[in-house]
Amino acid sequence: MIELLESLVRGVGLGGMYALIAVGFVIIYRATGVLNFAQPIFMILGTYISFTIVDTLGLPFPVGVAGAIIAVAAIAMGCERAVMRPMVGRPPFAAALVTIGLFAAGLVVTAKLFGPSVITSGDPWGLGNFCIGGERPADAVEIPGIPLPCQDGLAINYTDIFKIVTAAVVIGLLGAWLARSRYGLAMRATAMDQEAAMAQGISAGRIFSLSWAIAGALAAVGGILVGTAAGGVAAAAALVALKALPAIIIGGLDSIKGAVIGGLIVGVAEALTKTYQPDAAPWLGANFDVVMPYVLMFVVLLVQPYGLYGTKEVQRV
Amino acid sequence: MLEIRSLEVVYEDVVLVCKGVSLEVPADGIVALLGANGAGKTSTLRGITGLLDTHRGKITAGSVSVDGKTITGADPATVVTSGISQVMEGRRIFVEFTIEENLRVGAHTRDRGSIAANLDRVYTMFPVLAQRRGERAGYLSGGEQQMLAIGRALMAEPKYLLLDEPSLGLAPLVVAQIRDLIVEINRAGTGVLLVEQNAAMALAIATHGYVMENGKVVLDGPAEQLRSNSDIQEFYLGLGAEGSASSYRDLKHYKRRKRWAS
Amino acid sequence: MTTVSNLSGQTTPDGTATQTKIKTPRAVLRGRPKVYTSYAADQAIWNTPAKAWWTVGLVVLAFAAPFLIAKDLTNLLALAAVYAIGGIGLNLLTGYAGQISLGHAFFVGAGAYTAAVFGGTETKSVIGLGWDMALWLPLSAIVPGLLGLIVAPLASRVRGLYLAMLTLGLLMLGEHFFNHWTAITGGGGIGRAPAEVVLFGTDLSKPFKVGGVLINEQRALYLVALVVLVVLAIMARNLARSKVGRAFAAVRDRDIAAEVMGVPLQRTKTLAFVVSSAYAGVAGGLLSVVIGRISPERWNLLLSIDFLAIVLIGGIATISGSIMGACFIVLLPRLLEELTQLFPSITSESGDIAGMSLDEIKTILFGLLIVGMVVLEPRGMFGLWTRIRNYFKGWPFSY
Amino acid sequence: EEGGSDAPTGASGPGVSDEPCPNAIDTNKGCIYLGVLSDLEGGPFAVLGQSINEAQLAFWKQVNEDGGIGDYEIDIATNTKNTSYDVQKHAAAYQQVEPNVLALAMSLGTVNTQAVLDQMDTGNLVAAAGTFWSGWQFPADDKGVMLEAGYSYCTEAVIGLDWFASVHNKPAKVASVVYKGDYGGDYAAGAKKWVDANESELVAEIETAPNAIAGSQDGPVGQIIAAAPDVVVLATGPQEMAEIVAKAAQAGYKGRFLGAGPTWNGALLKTAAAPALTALYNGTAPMQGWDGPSEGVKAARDASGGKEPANWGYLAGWALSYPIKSLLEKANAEDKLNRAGVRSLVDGLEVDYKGMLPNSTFGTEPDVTTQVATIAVPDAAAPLGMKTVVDGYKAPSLEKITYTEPCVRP
Amino acid sequence: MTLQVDNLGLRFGGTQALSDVSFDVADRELFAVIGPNGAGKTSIFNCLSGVYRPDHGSITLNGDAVLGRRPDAIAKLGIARMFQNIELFENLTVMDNIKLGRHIHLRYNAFEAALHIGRARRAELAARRFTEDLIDFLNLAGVRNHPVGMLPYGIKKRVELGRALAMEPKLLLLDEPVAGMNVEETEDMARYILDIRAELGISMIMVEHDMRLVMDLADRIMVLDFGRRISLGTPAEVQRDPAVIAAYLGGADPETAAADQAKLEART
Ligand SMILES: Nc1ncnc2c1ncn2[C@@H]1O[C@H](COP(=O)(O)OP(=O)(O)OP(=O)(O)O)[C@@H](O)[C@H]1O
Ligand SMILES: Nc1ncnc2c1ncn2[C@@H]1O[C@H](COP(=O)(O)OP(=O)(O)OP(=O)(O)O)[C@@H](O)[C@H]1O
Ligand SMILES: [Mg+2]
Ligand SMILES: [Mg+2]
Repeated sequence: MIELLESLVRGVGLGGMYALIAVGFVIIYRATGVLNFAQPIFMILGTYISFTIVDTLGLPFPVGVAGAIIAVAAIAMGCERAVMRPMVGRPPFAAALVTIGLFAAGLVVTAKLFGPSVITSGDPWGLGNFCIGGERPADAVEIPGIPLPCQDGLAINYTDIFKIVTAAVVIGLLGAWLARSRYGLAMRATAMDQEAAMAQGISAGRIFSLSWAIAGALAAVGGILVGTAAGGVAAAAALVALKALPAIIIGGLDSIKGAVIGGLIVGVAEALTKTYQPDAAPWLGANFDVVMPYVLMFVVLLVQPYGLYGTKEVQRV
Repeated sequence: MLEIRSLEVVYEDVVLVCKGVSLEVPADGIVALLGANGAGKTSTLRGITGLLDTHRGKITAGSVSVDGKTITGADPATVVTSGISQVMEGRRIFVEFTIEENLRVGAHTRDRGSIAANLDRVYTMFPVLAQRRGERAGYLSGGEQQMLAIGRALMAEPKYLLLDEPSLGLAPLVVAQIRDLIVEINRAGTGVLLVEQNAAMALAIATHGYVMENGKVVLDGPAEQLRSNSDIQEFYLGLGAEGSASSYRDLKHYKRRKRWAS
Repeated sequence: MTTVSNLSGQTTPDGTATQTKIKTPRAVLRGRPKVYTSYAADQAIWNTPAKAWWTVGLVVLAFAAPFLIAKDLTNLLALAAVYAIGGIGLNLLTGYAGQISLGHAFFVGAGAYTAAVFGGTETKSVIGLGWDMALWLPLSAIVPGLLGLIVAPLASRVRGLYLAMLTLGLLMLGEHFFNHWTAITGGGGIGRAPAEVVLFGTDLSKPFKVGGVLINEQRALYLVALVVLVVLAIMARNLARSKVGRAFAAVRDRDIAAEVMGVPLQRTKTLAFVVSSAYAGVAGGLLSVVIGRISPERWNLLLSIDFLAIVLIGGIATISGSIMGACFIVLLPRLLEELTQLFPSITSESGDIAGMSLDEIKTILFGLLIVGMVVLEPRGMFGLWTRIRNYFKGWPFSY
Repeated sequence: EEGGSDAPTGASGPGVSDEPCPNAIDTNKGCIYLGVLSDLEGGPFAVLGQSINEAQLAFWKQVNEDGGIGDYEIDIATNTKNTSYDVQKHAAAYQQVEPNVLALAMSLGTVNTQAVLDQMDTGNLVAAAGTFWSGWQFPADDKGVMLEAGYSYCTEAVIGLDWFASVHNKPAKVASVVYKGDYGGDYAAGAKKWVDANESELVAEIETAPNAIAGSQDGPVGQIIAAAPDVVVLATGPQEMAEIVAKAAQAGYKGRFLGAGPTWNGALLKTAAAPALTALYNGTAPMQGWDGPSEGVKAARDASGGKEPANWGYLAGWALSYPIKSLLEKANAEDKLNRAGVRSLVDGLEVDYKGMLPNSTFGTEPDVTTQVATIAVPDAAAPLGMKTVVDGYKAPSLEKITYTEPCVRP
Repeated sequence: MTLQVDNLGLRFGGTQALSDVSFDVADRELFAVIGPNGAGKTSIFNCLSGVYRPDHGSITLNGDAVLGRRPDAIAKLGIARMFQNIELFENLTVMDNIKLGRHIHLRYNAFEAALHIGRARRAELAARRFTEDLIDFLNLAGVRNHPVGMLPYGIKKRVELGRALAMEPKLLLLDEPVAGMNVEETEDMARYILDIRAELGISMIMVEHDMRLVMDLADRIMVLDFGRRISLGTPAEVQRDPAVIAAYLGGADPETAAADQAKLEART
């Protein structure tokens, strides 16, 4: 039971992180019709910038978070302006390929930034946790900096709480804003029919910049969450962002709600698979948790070809 | 006054489709723009509204101004804010949006306060839309989509409304309605530029008319004058020399074509 | 029922297309006049002498190449040929039939392992039947083709980017599968030896002579790949201009209308998947022997992306474009390398420029060139080629 | 082009030139070109590969400054190719450098190297092995062209566990957490050999994947807690190792951890896992650490100008260069500076590692009893974050195990 | 050829697109369907061509059940169609678009296609000949090799007609063939429609809002309103039907429909 609850908390934390990145993908998709494969780069840049501000410059963690968000949003906007704008109106997979090119070049640059070292985003919680319903054994040998185990209780890491709260707040605020402001509608309109949107007085360029900036900011937050890993992260951790791909398909490519739910499903499924599959179904092979989200994605697509909340394409002759 | 002076439009740097088009839409007038398919009517509208970019087109000469303010080559958002709305050729509604969302997008440049009133106005104009406001626009019938497109343009409360073939695909009754609607919109203080294949309808309500051929305005004048022009009667109104239509069943197997500019 | 031809005599005397002004595209204006004596001549692949000459010239050059260049370049050309085969396969699926696939690498891998199982040598840990290349090469098309057949029903349910992600899932599952099915793949991080290259009893890995010309392994593999490429390219081209190709395009552009015109949707998409997977399989079988060793990590997303890049850079829905695209993707890194070496001034001892090594600069440049190609020339290299060709319209070869 | 059976004499053939090297110190000398095929950018081992490469550049610069080899200086820069740890790129790069080099100063990656092994065999091209795969120790598997240094990941696990048994209690329950493949597979197989020889039990054989793929190491942590081994041997990447150690400690795991060479990264001591690592982790390495007392390590330190390298790869790159150097010296002495000649001398080649690791002789079946490891413990104050605990630790269990074929093999 | 449609019913969520619509089309008949926007005209076509599955009812063509077949099977039965909003394959040339209409008549498999031998070669040549005849017939020779995407509207419509004719259908469905066309182009289209019937004997169902065209050409007219059949008869009968005038022609509202009505009356 405790094992299950702990897995669930971890899974929800992970899911929140995936949801943030997934929403980033969805925002860009909804506004421009492009699946942005450069999202991983923005994410890991978030980790790096936060690390630099907190660890190298010695500033407080919230400053690191804010700095990372602003910087990555700006970088994302720059990328959009420089290479994505000319791709307007071209087939979606051509645009996707361009983002893949960005991704490839970005990987080299970030690998260079990281150098040989391993970094964290500078979060103040480390391995700290709290204990629900159990107690810390009195006789245990303590390793300074590592909390004592929580016997017969539920140990919950502060970083997991941080992940869950951050994801909820950020996505909640964003969702509310999109629902209330005319930009939410304008973004989707632009993706659906750019020329028609422009004819309504929507400035397509501004919408593109805005969506990339938002996605960049979300990725940066995701990167900060990724960077709370106990053992730190290297540049290759950027690839974690790709785990959001099955999430957005499960949820439906153009649905923010779907991205959140898809992210949570993927996070929880991954955590549970990690916990139970090695014993319950070892014949599926080690590391089955890596493909579990994709298996779920297949199942969802079998039933719902547009994901759980995706908009079915209107086909009418 | 919406004023277009010697407008030249070129696509892909080579295809010259508007060869110095000049026309004027008075703030209180309805102006009809007639012409065969491919004459350059839509391109002229695009030149006004700044939508040439997406078609790899450019204005190479001429000017567009609205109430004295030059908007030549301005981006579409600026054009809409300066009071010009367009009902695009082919309707171009947002198929995946609901009807109401479509209308809301039309009000993008308006502040929130005015939306409710404008929605009401459109819904009274087109009760079908009100009835189905929550449904996806893509499933509307062709004619219903046309109504939505007009409604959407009106949401921006334009001073000048450009209509590109609004009667396309509409039932006669609705065409008549739209025709009245245009008159009504015009009376309420909006200048209208009406591009139409249905010349009978357009000339019935227009104050002034232009005829385009091959990228040039080849004929223009007050509407009643055009209505009585024998060429217009034959080639745009489908009336024989005697002023009455002959049956399609009696068509000759050869054609005679009128070309003003050649 | 009377045929329409009866009607053609009754068209109006002046009934030409002057009714509305149609801009003839530059390409057509500048192209050669199209005068053919028969529809058969017009419908031929090489419907102008210039085209035929170009093709013959290129093919001759391609066959002569390995005897003119160093063996590492021969090896690179072999890779290009193999990638071209895979690229053509993906172009049929994605370019012609409009089904975006990120799973192409999976089928390439499946082809590689089919080849390895039928044509490889058995060891303690992996299966190998040691058959002749004349057997395993066709099998490396058939098995992945069948896999495509199995996948198609699910794949044809979803559209666009959903399909892209579905095929990505297929790739991930495939990788997992490859990683763990040790008897066939050798397992992750270890891999296995590919098929033996014994063609009709001749071991191509050992040098041999044909009429005094030395054929070493590189040359042999390249020539085999080239022959397979030429055959498969012609077949693809034929397919593309047949009812199958039109059906692909119809499904891509408007599937409902296509169905109403009598194109069976499911069957057409399935066919596209099967053909594309079979091409991928052949590419995989050949790729494995050109590389010399295969491990499950090889068949990953990056390989799929390479193929997508080939399709886009070469030009959507052109066969010759895919070949050009493959050359671009495979040969460009080497070309960049040679170019950087032309400027010894920037090749400092440590090889660093602005903190970047030459390799890093090369990778970034490569990425940017791909982006540049896609951004600047929507029709890909084929489009570029058409422009160049039209530019030289008055050249002696054309009439 | 193809080598004969009886090695010809004379300095000739590919990679040997009478012209001076591009950056020659003594322009009167000729040049021997060696190739490098390594992951210098873009691959999973780029960080390690770059360090190895730096060390090798420094090593051969030192050799050249010391007068080169006979009438030749050595150049490895001209024929250095990045392979991004990709088989296809490795194979292509091999074709490219092959005509220009006498031997390869580095061929990184087991699978990569195996892709071209047949060609190396027919072309008589000898290479320094950039992996510690057990197969390179068996002539039947490396065709006698690979020069490996020290031991394999397989024996590393055995040595580590023996050391563990000697300082702590002999573990009754052992678990392994490894990546799939030559590295992890070898290491896990070594652990298995050790428990078999010591009547203890391998309670969990856990296979994991890098965080970039797996997201986190919660799976292995859970399995470790459930199996409660006395010691866990790890062959993963650094972040993964640190996460496992820290999270296991946090969950109340009471045992200890032993990690293979590539699991360490000094920067880990700046992460939240640091206290757990310091308390519970020991690392093994085939050669002395940066703080090692030997002449070899001292030379490496001198060559780097006292600058601490990025990681353990630097030492590996340095040590791995000795066999090639010895081979070239021997070939020069016997006037066989050509490919076939060089290859013919591998059998029986004795290599002096200047104390970095025990001297060894090539060509024979491996004598595992002579294989030793350096055991170290995390220490933020020590170079590379690792302080040596024992140098040249000899493992008694190695005498009890059979080691007649590669521990993992395709 | 006879088409028999009985009690067709079709519902989308809250919209009853068709309710109990029955009609039949005789051999060589030019049957027109008119009605206000959203009345269900296109929906009938969609049911006939298998794009929609009606909730109930039956459709038979020469006694063969049409319902329950997939669109491609229906195409083989001999029903071809033009679409209300042009549905051409934008990236193909005019010729290839028309050739695609031959799809059901080309009998060779993918393998033969790849080798371009035997049946495949012969069939392709025959298709080309057929296509060229149609291109002549429809005056499309000048744009034969143009991708249809950039052609003007009127020409696109003609290409669509050509594509449908290439199927050698028994029944041709025309959905607003002259919408958006000027008088001149409408005349052309009318001429083609008459020729198709006269020369090829193909039965046609035409949906159109151009009353002049409908009244002039149609043998019989069915009028729909809100998915219901409100009238069926000859043009003259339908025009006099008060229900039709009220719902569609607009006679009930003399002020708004005056002009159209005047025009119509002038000719009857
Ligand atoms: N994006 C484009 N690129 C090249 N040529 C174009 C483009 N758009 C339109 N044209 C050409 O410009 C000419 C005028 O087109 P336009 O759409 O303005 O005509 P129109 O008078 O509105 O015709 P219609 O009645 O069919 O709407 C046509 O010949 C058309 O083929
Ligand atoms: N796929 C669909 N989903 C939902 N509603 C639909 C769908 N197709 C048609 N409808 C609805 O069914 C009704 C009939 O539509 P249909 O297209 O048949 O009208 P129509 O008579 O052709 O009108 P028009 O003359 O305007 O083209 C409309 O109200 C339309 O909104
Ligand atoms: Mg127009
Ligand atoms: Mg309709």
